[in-house]
Parts: sequence; structure tokens; C-alpha cells
Amino acid sequence: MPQQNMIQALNAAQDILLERDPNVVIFGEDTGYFGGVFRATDGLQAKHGLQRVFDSPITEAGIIAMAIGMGANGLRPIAEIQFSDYIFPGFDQIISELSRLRYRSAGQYTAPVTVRSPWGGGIRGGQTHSMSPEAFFTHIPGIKVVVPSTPHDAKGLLISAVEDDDPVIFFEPKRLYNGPFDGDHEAAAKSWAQHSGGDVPDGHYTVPLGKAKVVRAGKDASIITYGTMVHVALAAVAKSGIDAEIIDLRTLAPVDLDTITWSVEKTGKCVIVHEAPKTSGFGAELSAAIQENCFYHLEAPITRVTGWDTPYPHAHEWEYFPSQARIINALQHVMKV
Amino acid sequence: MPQQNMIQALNAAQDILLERDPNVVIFGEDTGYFGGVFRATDGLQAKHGLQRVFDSPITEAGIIAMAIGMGANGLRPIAEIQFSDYIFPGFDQIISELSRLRYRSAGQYTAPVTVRSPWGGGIRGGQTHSMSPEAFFTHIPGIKVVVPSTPHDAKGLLISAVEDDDPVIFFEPKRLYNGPFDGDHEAAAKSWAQHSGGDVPDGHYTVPLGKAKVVRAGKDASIITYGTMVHVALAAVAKSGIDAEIIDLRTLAPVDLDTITWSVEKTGKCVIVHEAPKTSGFGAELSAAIQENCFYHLEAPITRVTGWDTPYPHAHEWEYFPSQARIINALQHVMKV
Amino acid sequence: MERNAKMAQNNLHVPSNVARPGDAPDFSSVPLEPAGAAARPKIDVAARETHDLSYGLIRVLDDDGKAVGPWDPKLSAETLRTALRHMVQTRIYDNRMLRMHRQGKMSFYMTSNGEEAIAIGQGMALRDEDTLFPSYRQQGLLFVRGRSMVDMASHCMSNARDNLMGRQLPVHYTWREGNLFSISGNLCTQFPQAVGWAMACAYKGEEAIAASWIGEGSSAEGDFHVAMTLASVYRAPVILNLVNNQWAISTFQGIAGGNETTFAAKGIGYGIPGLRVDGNDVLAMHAATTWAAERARKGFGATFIEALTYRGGAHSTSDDPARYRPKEDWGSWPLGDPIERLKTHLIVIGEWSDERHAQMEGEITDQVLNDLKEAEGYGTLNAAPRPDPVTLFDDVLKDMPPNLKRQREEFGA
Amino acid sequence: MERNAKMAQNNLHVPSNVARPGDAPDFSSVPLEPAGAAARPKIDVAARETHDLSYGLIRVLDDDGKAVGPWDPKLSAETLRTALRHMVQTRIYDNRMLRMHRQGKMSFYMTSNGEEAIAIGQGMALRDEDTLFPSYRQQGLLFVRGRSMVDMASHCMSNARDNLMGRQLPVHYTWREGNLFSISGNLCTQFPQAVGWAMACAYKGEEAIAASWIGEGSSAEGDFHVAMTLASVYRAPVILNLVNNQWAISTFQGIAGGNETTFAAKGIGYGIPGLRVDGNDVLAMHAATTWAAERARKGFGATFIEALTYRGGAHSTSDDPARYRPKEDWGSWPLGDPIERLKTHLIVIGEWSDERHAQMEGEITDQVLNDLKEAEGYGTLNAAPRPDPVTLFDDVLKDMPPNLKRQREEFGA
Ligand SMILES: Cc1ncc(C[n+]2csc(CCOP(=O)(O)OP(=O)(O)O)c2C)c(N)n1
Ligand SMILES: Cc1ncc(C[n+]2csc(CCOP(=O)(O)OP(=O)(O)O)c2C)c(N)n1
Ligand SMILES: [Mg+2]
Ligand SMILES: [Mg+2]
Repeated sequence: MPQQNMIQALNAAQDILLERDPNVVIFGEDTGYFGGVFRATDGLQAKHGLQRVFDSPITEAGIIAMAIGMGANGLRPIAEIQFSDYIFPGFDQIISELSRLRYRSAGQYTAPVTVRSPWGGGIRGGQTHSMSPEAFFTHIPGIKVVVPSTPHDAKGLLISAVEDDDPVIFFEPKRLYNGPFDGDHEAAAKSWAQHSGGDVPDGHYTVPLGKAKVVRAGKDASIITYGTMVHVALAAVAKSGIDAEIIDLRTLAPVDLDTITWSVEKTGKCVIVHEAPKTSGFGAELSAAIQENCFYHLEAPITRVTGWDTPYPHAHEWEYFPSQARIINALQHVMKV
Repeated sequence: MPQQNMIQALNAAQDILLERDPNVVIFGEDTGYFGGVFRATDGLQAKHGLQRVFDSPITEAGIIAMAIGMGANGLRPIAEIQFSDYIFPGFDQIISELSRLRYRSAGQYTAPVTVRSPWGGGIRGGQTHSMSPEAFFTHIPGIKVVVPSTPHDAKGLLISAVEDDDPVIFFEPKRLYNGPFDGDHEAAAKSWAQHSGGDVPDGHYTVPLGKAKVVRAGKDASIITYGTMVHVALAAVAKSGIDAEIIDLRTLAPVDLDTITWSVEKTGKCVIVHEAPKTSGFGAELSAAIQENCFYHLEAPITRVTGWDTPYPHAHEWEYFPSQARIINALQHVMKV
Repeated sequence: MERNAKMAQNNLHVPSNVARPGDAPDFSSVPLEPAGAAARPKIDVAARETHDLSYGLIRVLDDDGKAVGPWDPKLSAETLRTALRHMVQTRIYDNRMLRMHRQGKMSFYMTSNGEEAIAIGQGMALRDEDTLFPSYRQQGLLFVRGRSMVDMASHCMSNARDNLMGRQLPVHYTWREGNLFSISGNLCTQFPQAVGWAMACAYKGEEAIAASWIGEGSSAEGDFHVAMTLASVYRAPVILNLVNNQWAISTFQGIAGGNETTFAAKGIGYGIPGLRVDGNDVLAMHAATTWAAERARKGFGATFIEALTYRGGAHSTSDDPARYRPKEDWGSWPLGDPIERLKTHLIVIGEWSDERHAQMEGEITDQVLNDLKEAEGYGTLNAAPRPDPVTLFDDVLKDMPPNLKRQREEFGA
Repeated sequence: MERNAKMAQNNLHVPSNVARPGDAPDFSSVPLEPAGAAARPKIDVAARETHDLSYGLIRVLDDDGKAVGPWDPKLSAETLRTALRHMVQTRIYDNRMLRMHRQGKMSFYMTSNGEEAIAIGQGMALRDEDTLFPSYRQQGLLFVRGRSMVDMASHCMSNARDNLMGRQLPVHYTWREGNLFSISGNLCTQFPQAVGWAMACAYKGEEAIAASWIGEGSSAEGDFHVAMTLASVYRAPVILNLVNNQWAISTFQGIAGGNETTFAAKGIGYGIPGLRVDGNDVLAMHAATTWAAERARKGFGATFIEALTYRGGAHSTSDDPARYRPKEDWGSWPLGDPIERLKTHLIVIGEWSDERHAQMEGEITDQVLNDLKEAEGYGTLNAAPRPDPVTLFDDVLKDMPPNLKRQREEFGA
């Protein structure tokens, strides 16, 4: 099968979507001529034309609002927010408008908008190029939230997202664009060519929204995670000697609670891992929901391994970014019981 | 002691703050000449002058940004956002700027801003006058989040908030402005004059930030809540025959985990109640933290009673707003074990 | 002492030059340019050349009730009578609804008293396929587009016939069939959405355009700028309208920046022609909109229109204007009452009379009463029938997600 | 087929009239008004009367290197040499830092090549007590205010001497001592904050003012409008500057709206005078800022200044401009190189020579190398010493909250 990195997979997905549906349009800051600061739309303007893949002014509110108007009027916009740290000028248009349009109009108007945005840390981007703001979006009824962890899933999920008739916030773990990253920042960079997740079929295929994936089967404990942390967790488990199951959520909203509870009921132990700050992070919802559903199966407290409750630091990135060691600690902690 | 409703108490707090500190300024939409759409600044412009209590243009981003600039330059602004549903155009200025200024400047610049905003449902306001967006703010490092439930606390907490050197988001349960509301919307409106929380001392006093209050001692179960739901929970417990302890958090960030764990360890059962949608609401963080800290004391799953995962409806407000009945159900559920 | 010393030298400028309760209304700053004086440029005019139009005032109806000057849209008497009928119907509907609010039949209401010429004049200058993105104060658009009052009132009473299933506050209409977008409670958000909609019209090669309305107070929101920027950059076929009714709840237009400039002049800074129009002159509103619509349809891009008017009533049923502005100020508004002005014009040109007017008012009143009564039959906010409560779980997403299914079950469905 | 039919009639306008790699640079739209031609109005001028200034170009240095016209600030030769020194130092510092970035000593860097006259000319026209709210491309301000390069580079290398404790990306300086506000990575957010700061100056009755800078690309953000609105309404003593360096990363100024108007003209729509100034002419920048500062201090409110310039280098170390613009385009920029222009002027007036210039460059280079070396002694991004990691838990709030205490403990402190 062809090997692609995540950028290539995302680019291919968009190319296919543009090809198949004349109503698909792509815009965002630097997404047109240049093809995006991460090159996810590279070549698409040249191929599909200025009017289908174009640059927007620097206004995230405008990018979302324009997408709403276009989406309601029959187009299927893919709007790029250059970094998810910069989504907040557009937050009102997402929470008050995009997410509620179907509900408040009782289905008369809807906007099938996909918002793509590079997300998460690990690239020395400091506090304004590293955020993981997914928790905010999971608290908004009326939108879906997706985070892929491999090129294969990125392509299949993006196609699903754009073809979905609901608004989708599609967060891309930018540290995974060029290769899987297991948290060991001192090791040589790995490439997707050596990873099965880099096997990306040609052409159109979908990975369904709302379905988690067991990326490592195990019986001792369950690790619930998504994005870059999937790979950090895999490496941690390999080193830990603990037979932990790892679940890659892929879609955070609506979350696949069935797969989660199936796993936790089996293992009785659960570690949740994400990059965002702990307090009111998405791990809180996961923990609460698991505890509600698996209370009688839990043998140890559900433990969260997360970023600290501080802004994302620059120099101390590796003291902030959840490490394999912290995951191993948490696993040992839940196993001790 | 003088009896005041919550608006009068908030008004008195601001009057005192203006009086004591020439650097206190108040602004927001309609806060100046008119004294605010809920009258919380009524009479303050006439008394303290046009330059200290004034109207702002309709720009929530501008209200926050102006407060940041003024606050960094030595003033102590109280910025009103007319409804917390309308805080989102200012969300970027809160999350990217206000909350991080101290951190990113390593303490060189700080902005002691208090953002007051009417919050929560129960007034037939529909989806744009009823939201409870507190969870978003508890996920932002660098700000404090306060929700009072009585006139007494509202005054004391607001004075603490404004005198605090950190930014504080101060959410006011608008359904409690004129009287305690226990969720029974068909009953005659009650007045604060008949409620001990309406005893509001004259002059300057403070209620400390970061300290929860046990509003009803009990031994069978713990109810953790805040805002309007404190009163609904009180009524529900009274009817339930279950001797539940009720904790009014008052400050959500930083939350008083000591008081919470002390109570839950005692009762072994916990019900969390809030108005906001369930998924990733602040109840998720509470549940996760309680489970982490009280795991071995828990005799039943922590149960959340919340708004549904929909936008706030208009006609069906009372089907949405968490009722006494739902709280009683949850209590019975945790007691059944 | 120290405080007072400080206070003494406080140089912060806060605009406050407006008449307040107890003062006589002061409208001396309202420009009373003579009707017919403003030039009517070609539709491909450069924005810079609309300088005078953006600081002046486009008026067609003069003090004697005659239509004059290059902006006279030369509408037929039939069309003018239709406009008058819509305006009168809007006024009567509004005022009856206000009464029904007092009777507890709905939770909230907002009238458009005094501003009827804007929605009606502009609405009539547009085509049915053009999509409208109004604020909450252009109910006249619905009358132009022929919506039934039974449906309108049913929405406002959140009853079983409400096409929004009781999910929205009154007056926040949506009517897809009539190409009227979902009205938002969040100010100004619709402005850039209308631009996106218009861009999609251009993308699809359609002739349809979009039009949006905000209040002068709302124009301070960032979304205003965002809309203007996008409309300019992509030359979107959109008409962006600002209704300057002098008030934003209790704050006067100076707080929105109106003391330092006209609102219309903002257009030019974006390279968008700015027109300042007498908002109480239905002919002028119609003419300006016709001009802007042709400009948009021919590919010259957006137009920004400031309609100068006065909010006749309270902001909404939640406020009492007597607390912040002089009583009876509406009566001294120098641009008059839009209904009276059109009525006079029709009489002056011999196409109307006081008798016919009174008769029409009577007919409309009957119909309004009739329709509102019929609507009440479908329920009111506090009297059944109303939408089935379990529908509150619908339409969050296209297909109900598992969390909502669980919650609906918990709800007892 | 159907798709192609659809595509054929796509009428969406997307600006694209800019030279791209392979094309010859095309600067034909840059207004080359003769130096000295623009009028210099009184500081209390009405915004409307700056119409010509906002569409024209204020220039002082003519093609022969002479200072001409009413905007000539008549600076002493001493002051001009200081300006030249700051500009040269900025350029040399920038370029050395770029090299250090390539050596892995910092994570990121942004130069201000070609834009030095803006920060330096404007910085020198302000007073030390005026607070500066720059974007990431006005490092020249720090030189004007006398910050040590050791400290600047220490920040950029996030080393043990970094006054920001390693918390910020390079070039996102904060320097309270020098009244330079915390530079944000979020575009345009500082613009309305500067207005708030300035309002507090007025509130306290101070003479100090605020000044802020954004790029032309950033001006599309809602915060631009919010800042202009607040500055207008409250007549804030602030100077709001827009640096139009033609590019926002890979997008040209047409995408920000520059094809349809000048940026300066936006000021007028707010009732704020708009000045368009040759940004590569340090005298013009100084003069415009002096005018605006006096206006602000005397209570007449804000001024909006567009500085027309060209981004000489890459956007940042993260992009390669060869992918989106013609090579060597900077060399054909019609307004020249700001350093060359000031140097020529000083030579023309007999106050400078090529020899002295070369000597100064040598001295500055030595000092830069020296200071950067000293800074490296305090560590680099990848070589100790660096700020103690446990400090990452500090300064979130004034007092560390319990959740952070627990986390710091978990961290192992
Ligand atoms: C984002 C937002 N902020 C605040 C409000 C509250 N609000 C509702 S109407 C209004 C005044 C609007 O005034 P204007 O734009 O002039 O419109 P008008 O009511 O005069 O038609 C305000 C402040 C809101 N609905 N949305
Ligand atoms: C809110 C926000 N959106 C996007 C970005 C990403 N970004 C950083 S710089 C830049 C271009 C800015 O261009 P301009 O304002 O012209 O300034 P210049 O770089 O030319 O000085 C962009 C899009 C950001 N930092 N913040
Ligand atoms: Mg208004
Ligand atoms: Mg630029």
C-alpha cells in the first residue's frame, strides 16, 4: 500500500473531496497559493482553481462565519484555522452560530462545515502554537470533534467529516504530521513509512466518526487517549511490562462510550492521557463517564495523565508534555492496588 | 441586619469599591447612565461620575481588552458582560490575553480585572440569555471563577474578587437576583427578605475566594453544587427524606477540594448538580477529582444532574432546567446501593 | 483628599451629549439635507466617490410629500399602496403583539415602531430568491415576503404550530421557504454569514444576492469589521445595512462612535460605497436598495447602507425607555413617521385619501385580530398545546448521538 | 461534465494580482508621490480632512536624499546619526540572530529587515514614559529604549537570564522597565489593549500616551475594529500604527483588503485622522508620530498611521518566501532601503560619510557578536543553564493555587 505522512494523507483527502463534489471549497490563512503553513493544501489551488482553494484574510471569526454562510447556501466548506490556539476569535461563531443553526432553525438551515486545525504540542511552539483546546468543543452541543492519530485515519476521518452533514471540528496533531512521535524527543525522528498507520489507500475511503479503535489489546488496564498521546502511550506500555489496552478515541464528540466501557469493565483499571491542562480537560468527562458506567468494575481510581494547569511553556516543553515515564507511573499506580 | 436582594448587594459592593479605591472603574453595555439591564450599577454613575462608571460600545472583545489595558496600567476595572451568553466575542481576549499576561510576562504585567456577568437559566431567556458557560473558564489556567448563591455571598465575594490581584470571572445567577429560587416555577416568587442569605451587612466585608460553604450538613450523601442549583438542591433534600450534605462551591477555580473530599469521605455518596450541559460540564471535573481523591470511600457511582446536551431551549425551559425531582431521583439512586 | 485630587484631573472623555429624561429632545445634529439633493452615481462608482453620499442624506420625499430628485424610484401607485399596507400591518401587528405579551401569551417582544420603512422599502426592492439576514427588528421583511401572521404569532407564542419548535425567543424568526435566515440573539453574527452566503451565490453563478441588517449599536462588534473586510476582498454580492435608530437599549449612538463620524462613512474605508439614507422615507430606502442590488448582481460587489431613523418604542418588553430618554421624543424626531410620510405622498399624488387609509387600517386590524386569535388556538407560552417536550432533544445533530439518546431516555421518553 | 458546467460560471472574485515566483516583481501600484508634497494639517484637524493624506503618501526624503516639505521634522544631525545607528544595529542584530537560529540556539526568529525606519523613527518620536504595544516585528523599539542586547538575546535563547523565564517564543519580548508591553503571539490583540492603557493615562491625568503596531494582515481581525471604535469613542491618547509590509506570511496585501482601498483610509471611517506614510523614510515616520503624539497629549485623541514598507526577509524562520514571491523582490521595492536612504541623507547634508558608516557597522558588529556571545554564556535553548523547570508552575496566579501545588509536587518538586 502507498506510504504517506499525515500531511500527504490530508492533502489527498482534500484533493479527492474537491474532485468528487463541486461544492467543496477550501479556505483559510495561507491555504491558497502557498498551500498552508503545514502544506496540507499544497498544490490544490493550482489543480482545482483559485475559486475553490483560496486565501482568507486573517480573521478566524470571518473564516468560520463565511463557512457558515457558504455551508448554509449549499457549499461544503473546509475551513482551516492555522493553529488551534488561534481558533478563539472564531469561538463565538462556532458556539453561538455554527453549532446551533440546525437546532434553532428546527432543521431549516444547517451548515456542513469542517474546521481543520493543527493542534497539540511537541514542536517547540510555545504557548501560542501548542494548545489542545478540545475540551471546550466537547462541551458544545451540535458539533462533532475529531482527532486522528495516523495518516490512515486522518484521511478516512477527514473524508467522513466533510461528507457529514453536521459541523465537525477536526484537530490535527501537528507533531504527528511528519512521523509518529512517542514522546522521546531526544531520539531520532521516525517516519510514517515504517509505521502501519502510514499505509494510506489511494482514492476514497472513510473511517467512521464516533468509533474508537483499540490500538493495543490488553487485559491489565485500559489507557484512553487520542492524538499524539496514542503513540506515547504505546511506547510507555511497551516499556512498562504491563499488559495495558490502549484505546484511540479518534472521535471525542460524540464519544464511543461503548468501546470505552467494554474495555474498562474488562480491565478494571483506567488511565486517561491527554496533553491539555488537567482541570476540566476532556479527561474529566471521560473519567466521570467511565466512573458512572463502570463503577462496579473499577479496582483502582481512574488516573489522569495530562498537561499541567499552566499555559503551555516554551523552554520547558518536555517538562510539560506528558511523558512515557508519567504514563508508566500512572499504570504502576493503578496496578498497585 | 439589613435585607437586600442580590442586585442591591452587588450594587452596594461596587459602590463601596468605587468609594474606597479611586482606581476602580466600571463599564459595560448599558452599565453607565442606565445602571445596567439588571440595575446592578444603578445610581453609580450619578454618584461617582461619568468617568468612573460608563457605557461601553457593544463589543465584548473591546470590553475585556480595554479592561486589560486599564488594569495593566494601574486601574482596577469591573467589566460587565450583559449576559454570559455574550462573553464569547471576548473569549480570545480572556483565554489568550487576560489569563496569560502574568505568566507570559513573568509577573512584569498583570491585570486585576473582574468580569461580572449574569449567568444561568430560569428566566425564560431562551438559548441566548440562559447559558452557564463556567466549565470553559475553569479549563483556563490563570483566572479565577466565582458563582455566588446569596446576596450576602455575592457582596462579599465581589469585593474579594475586585480586591484580588488576579483576573476573576464573576458569574451571577440571574434567577437569584430578586429572590431565592428552588426550581418550583409554579410557586409564588420568594423574596430575599425571608432568607438568611439576604442578610447583607452594611459596609465593606469579604467572603474569601477559594472556600466552599456547607449550606446543609448531612451524613447520607454529598451534593456538590453552586449558583441557583444550591436552592433547588436544598428544596429537593428537604423533600427527599435523605440527610444529604449540600456544598455550595462559591469559587469554582481554584476549587475547594478539601471541603469536597472531607464531605464525600464522610458520606460515601455524591451527587453533582449544575445547569450546564452534562458533557464536559464542570461536573465532569468535580466527578473526576472526587473519584481520584475519594475512591476508597465511594459507595455508589458519583451521579451528575445537569442540563441536557442541547442548546438551552425556550418553551421547554422547565424540562431542561434540572428539577428537584431529578435531584431526588439521583439521591435515591446513590442511596439504593 | 488624594482621591479628589486625582478625580479633579481625570481627562477621560466619555460621550454624554444626549437628551435624557427631563431634558427636551435635541435632534439638532440630524442632517436635514433637502430631499432630492443627493446625486445618484453609476452603480460601478468607486467607493471614494461616495464620500458626500456617506456624510449627507439621501431623501426622496420632501416636506410637501412630493417625490423628488434622481433617487426617486418612480414606483407605481399600486406598489406604493402595497408598501403602505405592509407598513401599517407591521405597526398594527407589533402593537397587538405587545399587548399579547402583557397578557402573558409570550415571553418577550420587540416592536419596530418607526422603522417600518426600512424593512418594507428594502424588502420590496429585493427579489424573492435573495436571502435575508435580518436582526430582530426587521419583521416588515416577513410581511413583504408574504408570511402568514398566524405562523409569525405562533412562533412568538412558542405554540404547537411554531416552526421553530419553541426553541427560540419570540421575534427570532426563521423562514426558509421565504429565504429568511435564522435570526440570532447574538448581535452582528449574521453580518459576515450573509457575506459567506453571497459568496456562495457568486460561486454558483447565481443572480441571487444576500442582504443583512444590524443596528448601529451592534456595529461595534468585531463581526462588523469581519463582514466588511470579507465583502470587500471577495466583492461579495451583498447589501450590508446598518439601522441607525439612535439607541442601543439605553445607550445613544455616540457610544457606538456616531459622534465622531457617520456610520455610512465606514464603508469607504473598506472600499465599499457608503450611502446614508433617510430611513423614514420608504422611497429613498427602496431606491438605495435597488441601486445596491443592481450593483451586487452585476458583479461590482457590496454596498453599505446606513438608514437614519428613530426607535419609536422601548428596546424590548424588558426595558422602560422613560428611564433613559426624554418622553415623547419620537414625536419630535425630525424625519417624521414613515407611515405618515408615505400616506401623505400618496394623498398628494392623488392616489389615496384619509378615508381609504382609515378603511385599510380597519381591515388590517380585523385581520390581525383574527390571525392572532387563530394562532392562540394553537397554544400560547403558558397554555397548551405546545411542541412536544421530547422534541427538545431533536435537531442537535442530524442523527441523535448516543449521549442524547441516553438523556432522552432519562427524561422519560 | 456537470461539475465543469458549474465551474465555468463561477463568479467568485478572489484577488490574485500579485507577482509570484517566476514573475518579475510588479510594484506599479505603489504611489510614488513626490517628497514634500503632502500638507501638514493642524493637530486638531477633523478626520474627514485627512482624506488626501490617507490616500496619498507622506514623504520627507526625496530622491536626492534631501529632506523637504512641511513634514520635515528638522532633527539635529546628532539625532539622525542616532537613528542611523539604531537602524544599523537592528539589522545586524537581526541577521546574527537568524544565524544563531540556524545553529540551533533558539527555536524561532523573525527579522525586521527593511522595516527598521518604522520602529526607530516612531520610537524616537515618543517619550520614555509612553507605553509601547508592538507586534513581533518592531524590535527597533527596544534599541531606541536602550535595552541590552545581552538581555534580548537571552530571552530569545530562553536561557537562565531570560526575563520571561523561558515561557515565551523568541522575539515575543516584554520589558516593563522600558515600558514595552508583553508581545503576544495572537495577532492584533494588543491593539485594543493599548487603547485601554491610553484611557487609563487620561483617567489618571497623565501626559503619557500609548502606541501600538500591527501588520496589514492582522488588521482583518475583529480586534482592529474594536480598537479603532474604542479609541474614537473615548478619544484615547493613543497612536495606532499599521505596518503595511505587503505580506502576511504568504498572502499579499490584497487578501487583507488593500486592493480596494488604502489601509490608512480606514481611520477616517472612525473619525480618526488617517496618515499614510513612507515607512522607509525615517524622517517621515518620526514626523508623523510627533504630530500624532502631540495630538494625543493635547486631548484630541487617536491617530491612525499606515506605514508603507516591504518585508525584506522571510516571514519567520518557519517559512521560505521563495515559494510564494519573486526572488530579489525586495531590491526592486520602489521606496528603497530605509538605512540607505538615511545614510544618503546624512551624507548629502555633510554629516556622514561612507567611511564613518563602514566604521560604525564594524563597531556595531563587534558589539553584537560580543553581546550575543555573552548571552550564550547564560545558556541557549539546548544548552544549560536555563530557567529552573520548576518555575513553570509560577506566575499562573499571584499565589499558587492548590491544584498547581499538587501538580508541582507530582512533578517532583
Ligand atoms: C453579542 C451580544 N451582546 C449583547 C447583546 C445584548 N443586546 C441585545 S440588543 C442590544 C442593543 C442593540 O442595539 P442596536 O444594535 O442599535 O439595535 P436596535 O436594538 O437599536 O435595533 C444589546 C446590547 C446581544 N444580544 N448580543
Ligand atoms: C490570531 C492569529 N491568527 C493567526 C496567526 C498566525 N500568523 C502569525 S503571523 C501571521 C501573518 C501576519 O501578517 P501581518 O499582520 O501582515 O504582519 P507581518 O508578519 O507582515 O509583520 C499569521 C497569519 C496568529 N499568530 N494569530
Ligand atoms: Mg439601535
Ligand atoms: Mg504584513
